[in-house]
Amino acid sequence: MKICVQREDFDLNAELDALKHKRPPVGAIVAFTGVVRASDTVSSLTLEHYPGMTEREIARHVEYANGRWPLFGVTVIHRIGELRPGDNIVLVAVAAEHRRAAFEATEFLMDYLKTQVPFWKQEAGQEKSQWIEARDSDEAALTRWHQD
Amino acid sequence: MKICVQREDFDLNAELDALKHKRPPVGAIVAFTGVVRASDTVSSLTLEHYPGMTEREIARHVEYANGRWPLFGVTVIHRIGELRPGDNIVLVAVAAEHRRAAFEATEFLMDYLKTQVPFWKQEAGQEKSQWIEARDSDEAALTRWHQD
Amino acid sequence: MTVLYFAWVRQRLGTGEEQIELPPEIGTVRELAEHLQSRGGAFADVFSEPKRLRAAINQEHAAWDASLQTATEVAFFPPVTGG
Amino acid sequence: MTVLYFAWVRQRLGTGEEQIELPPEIGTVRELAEHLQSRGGAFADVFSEPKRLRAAINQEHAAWDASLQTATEVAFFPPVTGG
Repeated sequence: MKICVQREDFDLNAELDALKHKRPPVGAIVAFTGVVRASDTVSSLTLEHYPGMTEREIARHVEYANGRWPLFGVTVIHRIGELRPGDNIVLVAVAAEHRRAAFEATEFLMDYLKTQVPFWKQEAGQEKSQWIEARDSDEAALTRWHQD
Repeated sequence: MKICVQREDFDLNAELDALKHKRPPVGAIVAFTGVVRASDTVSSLTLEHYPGMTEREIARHVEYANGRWPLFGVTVIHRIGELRPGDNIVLVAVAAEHRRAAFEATEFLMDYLKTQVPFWKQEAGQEKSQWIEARDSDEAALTRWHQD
Repeated sequence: MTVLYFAWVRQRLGTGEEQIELPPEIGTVRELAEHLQSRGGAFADVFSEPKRLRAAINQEHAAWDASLQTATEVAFFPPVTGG
Repeated sequence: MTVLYFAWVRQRLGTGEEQIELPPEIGTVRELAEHLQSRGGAFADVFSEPKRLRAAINQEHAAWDASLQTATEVAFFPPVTGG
């Protein structure tokens, strides 16, 4: 498991290469990339986080995913600081033998990253800044992962 | 939509960059990469296809996905010829405003690529070659996409 | 009409493509397969198990009882294994 | 005990971190929030709407009635918006 909270961008080719060479042999890699949406009214996005808790929370969800699906490798990179439209925000990449486990675990990790891991986004427009509100639909997405 | 059947490898960074700059503004990109599994008994994998039908079939499924989900861009690259363990086989990358549509469309396209698009894999071992058999589980995966 | 063969079908028949003058009594994919099977040898082998084969007409998947009326290109191949 | 504030909570309070000597009658997150609210000013504002806030104890999510018995670090923040 690789977990990074960083200001720098990430290199998808390099991250996938690293996942590919995990044992046992990888056949499928799913990578989710979140991007700052371009907009006429937003000039930048600033990401704040809770150092320490962020990494712990991510690790907790990755460990859970490792127990639930047969995964060979997981990489989570989340950027912080000031980002521009088109910039990468987050990478969740999961390697497995077959695609289904990789798809499910990536979606699971994104759903928990959106709702449980202490990051906050502030949008800066030309005149003022505002904190982005949490979306109810993100919270609702969690129910599909609840097991009996 | 970008559809390529090619011998050359692909560059994930470049493909994601191209998808990012689609309009309307992209917020989520899901990329599936299929990889030749390393194995003690397999030294290479050769991919054969049905030129013409392959591209038509992929385009047909991408068009269907575009009608079913709000997608901003789709890239499908499938390699042919002789590949080695660890080599990339296929990339399906889907850009959308939000993650759910991108995840579903990528999984949909992979499920149809596995079962409908005319590619065939032959494994070469140290002594002999054999054609890979279709997996029943791939065929079964299609049922989740059937609508009433 | 062009008939194409792929993967192990191509390998076992020893050819990937042939031109066929369709006898007038052949109207469906199944009838074409039976006609090819009647040649004997590798063709008899390959077409004796139609369950292991798939077909396409003019580069679109076709059922075994699909009509060949508009067919200019027919292909026989195993279930696909790409992706 | 260390108390941390993030995002608009931090901004409106004008501070991200403070050390608090916990009065003995405060046993839960809710009681700590009420204690902070009683300071008035920006604290009264921010803590008047507990539904808009989340809390963590020792870097783990905590419910509003969680005990502070083992707490060395408590944080208040809005619902998260990362990813």
